[in-house]
Amino acid sequence: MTTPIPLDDEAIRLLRDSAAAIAPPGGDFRRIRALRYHLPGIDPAVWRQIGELGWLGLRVAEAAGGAGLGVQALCALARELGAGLVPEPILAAAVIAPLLPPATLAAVLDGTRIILPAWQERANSLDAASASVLHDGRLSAHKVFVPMAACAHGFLVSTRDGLALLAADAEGVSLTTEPTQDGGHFGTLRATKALSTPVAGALGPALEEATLATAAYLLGVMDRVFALTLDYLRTREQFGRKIGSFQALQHRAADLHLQIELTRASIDAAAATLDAGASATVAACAVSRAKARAAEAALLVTRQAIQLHGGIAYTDEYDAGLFLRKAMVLANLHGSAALHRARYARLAPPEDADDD
Amino acid sequence: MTTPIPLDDEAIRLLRDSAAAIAPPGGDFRRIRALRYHLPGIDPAVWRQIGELGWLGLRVAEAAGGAGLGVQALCALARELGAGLVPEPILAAAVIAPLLPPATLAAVLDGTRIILPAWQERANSLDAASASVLHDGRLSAHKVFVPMAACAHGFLVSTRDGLALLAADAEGVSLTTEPTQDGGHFGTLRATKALSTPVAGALGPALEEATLATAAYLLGVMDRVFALTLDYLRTREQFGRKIGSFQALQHRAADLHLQIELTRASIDAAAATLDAGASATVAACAVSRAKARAAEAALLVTRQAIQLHGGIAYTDEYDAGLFLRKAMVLANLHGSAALHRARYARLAPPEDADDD
Amino acid sequence: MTDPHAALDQLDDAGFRALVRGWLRANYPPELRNPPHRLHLAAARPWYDRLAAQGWLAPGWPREHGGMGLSAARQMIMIEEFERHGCARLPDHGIVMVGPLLIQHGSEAQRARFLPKILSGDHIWCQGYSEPNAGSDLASLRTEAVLEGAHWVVNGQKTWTTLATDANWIFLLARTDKTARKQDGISFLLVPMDSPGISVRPIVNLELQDEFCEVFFDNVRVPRENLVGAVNRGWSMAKALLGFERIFLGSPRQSAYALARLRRLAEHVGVAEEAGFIERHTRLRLDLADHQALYEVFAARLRRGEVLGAEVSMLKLHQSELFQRITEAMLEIAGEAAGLLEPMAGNRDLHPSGLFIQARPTSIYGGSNEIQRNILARDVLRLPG
Amino acid sequence: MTDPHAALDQLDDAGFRALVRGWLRANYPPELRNPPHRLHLAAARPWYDRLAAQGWLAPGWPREHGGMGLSAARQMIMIEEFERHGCARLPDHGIVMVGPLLIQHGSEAQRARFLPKILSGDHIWCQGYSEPNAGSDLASLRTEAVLEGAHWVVNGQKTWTTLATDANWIFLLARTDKTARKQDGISFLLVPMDSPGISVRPIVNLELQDEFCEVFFDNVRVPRENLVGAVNRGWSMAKALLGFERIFLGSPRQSAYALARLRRLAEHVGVAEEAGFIERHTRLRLDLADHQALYEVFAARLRRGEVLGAEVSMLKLHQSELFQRITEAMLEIAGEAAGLLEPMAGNRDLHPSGLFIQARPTSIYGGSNEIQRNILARDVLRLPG
Repeated sequence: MTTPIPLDDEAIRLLRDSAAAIAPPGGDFRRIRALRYHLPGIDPAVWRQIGELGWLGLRVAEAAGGAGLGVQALCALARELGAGLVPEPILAAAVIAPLLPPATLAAVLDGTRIILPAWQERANSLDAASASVLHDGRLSAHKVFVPMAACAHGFLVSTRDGLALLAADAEGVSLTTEPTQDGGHFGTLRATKALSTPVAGALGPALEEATLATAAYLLGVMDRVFALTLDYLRTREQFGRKIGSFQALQHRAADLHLQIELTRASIDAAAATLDAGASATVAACAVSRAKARAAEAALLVTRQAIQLHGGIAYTDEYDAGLFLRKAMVLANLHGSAALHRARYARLAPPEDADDD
Repeated sequence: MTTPIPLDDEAIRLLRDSAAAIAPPGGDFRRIRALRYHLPGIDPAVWRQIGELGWLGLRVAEAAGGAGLGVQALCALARELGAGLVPEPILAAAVIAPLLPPATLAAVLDGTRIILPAWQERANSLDAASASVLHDGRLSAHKVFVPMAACAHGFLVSTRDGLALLAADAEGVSLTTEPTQDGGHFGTLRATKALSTPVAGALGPALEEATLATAAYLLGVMDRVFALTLDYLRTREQFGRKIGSFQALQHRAADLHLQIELTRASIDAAAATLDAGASATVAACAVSRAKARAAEAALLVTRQAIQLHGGIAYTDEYDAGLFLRKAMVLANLHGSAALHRARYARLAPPEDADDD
Repeated sequence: MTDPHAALDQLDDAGFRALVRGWLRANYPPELRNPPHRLHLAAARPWYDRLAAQGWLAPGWPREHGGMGLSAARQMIMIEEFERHGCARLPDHGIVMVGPLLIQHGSEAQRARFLPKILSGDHIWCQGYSEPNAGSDLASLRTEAVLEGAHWVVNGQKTWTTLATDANWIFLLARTDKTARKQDGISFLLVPMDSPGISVRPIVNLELQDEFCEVFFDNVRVPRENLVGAVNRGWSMAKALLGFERIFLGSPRQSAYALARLRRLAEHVGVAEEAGFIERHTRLRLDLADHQALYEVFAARLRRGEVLGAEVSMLKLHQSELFQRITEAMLEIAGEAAGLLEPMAGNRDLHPSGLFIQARPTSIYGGSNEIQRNILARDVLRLPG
Repeated sequence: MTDPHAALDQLDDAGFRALVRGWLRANYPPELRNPPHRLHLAAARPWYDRLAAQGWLAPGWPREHGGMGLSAARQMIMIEEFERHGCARLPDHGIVMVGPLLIQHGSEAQRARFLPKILSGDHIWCQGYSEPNAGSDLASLRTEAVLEGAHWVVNGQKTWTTLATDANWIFLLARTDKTARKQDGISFLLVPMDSPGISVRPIVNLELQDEFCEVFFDNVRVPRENLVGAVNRGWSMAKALLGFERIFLGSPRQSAYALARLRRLAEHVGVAEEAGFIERHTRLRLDLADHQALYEVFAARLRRGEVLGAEVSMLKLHQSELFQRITEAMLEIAGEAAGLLEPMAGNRDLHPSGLFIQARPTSIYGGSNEIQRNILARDVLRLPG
């Protein structure tokens, strides 16, 4: 991989502007609602647009036809997607794109083919090391919790024998799905001696990026639902006063704001760490910190968004619930807060190293 | 032990009235302040008065010269003592009085002699099973965290060979003390082949009572400091308003009130359980529940009392700090909240027994 | 007519409790135990009918009106046993609200007309209190009733009306004097749901269930005699009706139910023996046990016939937040399954996301927890306004 | 006179940092590292003198006034290194408050008279802001100064005056116009502590230290020329002075210091390897790391020369509550030793009760956390008043 293009404020602005095409700031959620609870849960036309916007090649080197941007750019995009509750699995597709063979890559980058990672074999695990087998071009695998799997044309599958590219419609492949709270689904992928192409490279760094991008998506979820909540507090009246003038609600809002800003600082620091080419251990610690914070903060902020709205937020037609459901799905994806705290405790150096 | 006299409202009222002699409701803390940070930390004249009030025989059968009251009465008294921050180790003396031999008991009950339990051999432990030895009337022991030990004329010491009564001035006995935050002290008692009298009986039930009484004392601490805080909230003005009218402070006060009432309900239930003659396991669970709640609630309420007062409570001359220091000392005495939760988890039956 | 409940009076409390428990075992439809959602009438009807046949529909009504005439203590026992058995809540507004209202404030004619229909299950009632701009601040309600000859003409909108689609009657708070202080111009009306001008719109909630409705009133004509008690005196009647009910919002049942499922979930995902889980679970167990002790303090007062004051707000506050914390623990240990729409492994007892969402509104309905804390601060702690 | 700091300008940031770090190692009195309490002047004097001799007392003052003339970025580096080394805080009100005040608002005569004395350590200043009824609501202060001929006559009482017993000068906010809006009638006065009519009463605090004082003013006559800036304009000057300081109340130093001691305590009492402790400790570590990241966001803005807005309140809020939570964890694991007055085992690093008490006022001073949340809600989140 080449050194990513450093992210300046201008690059972030450009990304934001481009994100507005799919997830306009302050836009409504009609498209998102229409896609809920149906397979494949995404809009193919939008996916092609995503390809045109260049997001799928965001992490692919410029020489290979990508944008050559870094993790900071990935996280900036993820935040925008989260604020728009975009259901398309853009981040998962983007982080593995640099691993794909050139023959596949072109169709992926222009949005013609959707290739998603399938790495997980048990619940609540970060472990892509695998019981799946790739032997003589034949893949046998059992992968779980593949988000939005039904929209994929193929999967990049981790095995004990390296990575394998698998077509979704290959013989010996089956996919079942379970609906998720946010209106999407998890796929369970089974392959039995299915024809498959070996792919060079390791999935580890891409999974760290996916984890951090999930945290950044959750940041966007928080930003947007908090803005919605502040609007409500500023306008809704009870007992003849704006409810946002009640001090107990003001203080709660202040605490939520603090958690959101801690999340932002944590994610920004982690993205900079990854872009600076930190060691795997240092990267893992930074990512775990950010994901643990984002998961807990997102559940807190979305829960409190419901509480601060009162009854109206308990209706499905009000948007606050959409954010809660999204946080429920993403909080534990790529590892729960507890799992990441445990990883941090295992990997981080003693904290008082400089307290001599 | 005979069945204790059931505690009715009238009995509680009488106890409260008698407690007012030492710890008047709403009284000041001049006596308490004067005793702080000096040995022995108690007032011998007050101790004799305590004897006259009959408190030291509260748990001693009427036939043996006591009041024959139950654990509920003990807890009612403990609450009053806590509200008055009484430093004299009345509860420790009272719970072991029923174990004392008749020859010693009379002088204990009338307040002439102070005998305190010395059972603990390591920090943060509920274990009175012991490395101390009693052999041929000679005691070798090393006991720690004996509250207010310097005021005792003797100790009831747990050993692997049963209980032993030890005079504080016996040859081979040494006592060192460390000052505690509340102005009292912990004693470390060492006895080397000191002359000592074997005493029949087991300390276990008395220690359970002492633990619960500590919780009840903490309840009194909370009740009083919360009343002080509410008074302040009702009268202090900032920004041209009574500060008690600020909703954020109101809600915090409501939460503190809830924790105090949960503590009261927990202690009352545990005291009734003990008085009903529950098994050792059931008793231990009830006591652990109450002590865990009281310890956490007392630290919460006293901390928040400081915060709700603002700067004035950070002066030693304001009374709020006295309650904080008392909670700091008692929270972990007879086991921290964590220790009691762990004991509960170990002993309590599966919680869904009746969820068939 | 002999007193069908006379035999109950011969039992002591333990005997009565055993009788109720045994009867539930024999008679409660097993498929309805611990339903995950409020049941619609069609599903609950067998249970309604069985209670009606036994004469046990209305434990609190006096016997001369067809109730069981139980003391507060005996009612508590029934409730405890029903909760313990996991009995579904009936569409019970007629029994719990309208009956007591009419017995205390209704006319002889109203009692004769409505009480038997409630006991027979012919009239199913829903409650018209909340409005879009009158939730926590209920007294600011704006649905109005204007007297025109022999009819009240009602216009306005109610919301959060539970199971309005199942009901054939609604009891309604409406403004009948717009000039008075806001609490002083409100009256109680009894309105057939098939009156011209009423329309009902079910609201899908976060559980994707339609138990709540909006009810719209467009020049609905209600016979003058359907007003209960004195005109403009509805507010104090409504407040008094809530008195006995308030303790039940603080019942430990939901939390106990959830805590048992947290344990099962932990076993299912394999963390039940981990130190971190045990510590968190133990904290919640202790919170529940202490909540039960506090609940028992209030229940004992009810049994002694005391009226519960504002302090009972504590129970609702603590139970709802405990229930929520338990479901938050569920979500955290559930791994990816925290995001599933359906129960795990097809087992309704393993549905962390479902219980998590179900717990959300408990801190909002029945007076939000913010309101409960205001009440505690003002009416119990006497803090300045 | 040559510029003694010109050589510093030749260094890059890393070189400057290394220089500061090395100088501290060589020059900071080792027995004063991480003092458990604010030092009295007598104890801090060697450190004051060493900085003065080096010319490093006033990093932020312009060089023409004897300061180091450092950029905000360089000042941050010095502060970070001082904190990292555990340097004691000096009696620094002269340097941090009075100097900048006079440089911006003082007369030429005032600057000439006072600045050199601060740099030499001859004048030690204390701050007369808070009053018994003007704490969080400082603008309601009532100490008044009335002009009588060539003197202001001051009457009133100040409180929370840090180390007033060590100071020989006090800078004072006093009311000079009782008819104006409360913020508009306040002026800044410089008063010698040996003026007749001043009396000082030390207040013993919860740490049983006497660093705070009450200062009473009884017809204290202050020369007219000791007023700073325009009359009745003291409030805005005082507010502006606080600007650059506010970030330091949010420095991670206290929490980092406490967290290291939590770990040592856990090792001492033998719970460091228990799962429950590790989980709790890890949460606190992550909170601190994220706090450091957020602090760095604001520090970077300062380095770029930006003015920090109300949002910086977040830092103080989070740091103080994190510090408190760390010390609460200490207390919980310390066992009976949580109640000891003195450090455990004679080791100053094992003093859970001491740090616990020390953490209490951090959520009160410098604008209580309630005030900080009000500020965030109003000025950052734009919630209605």
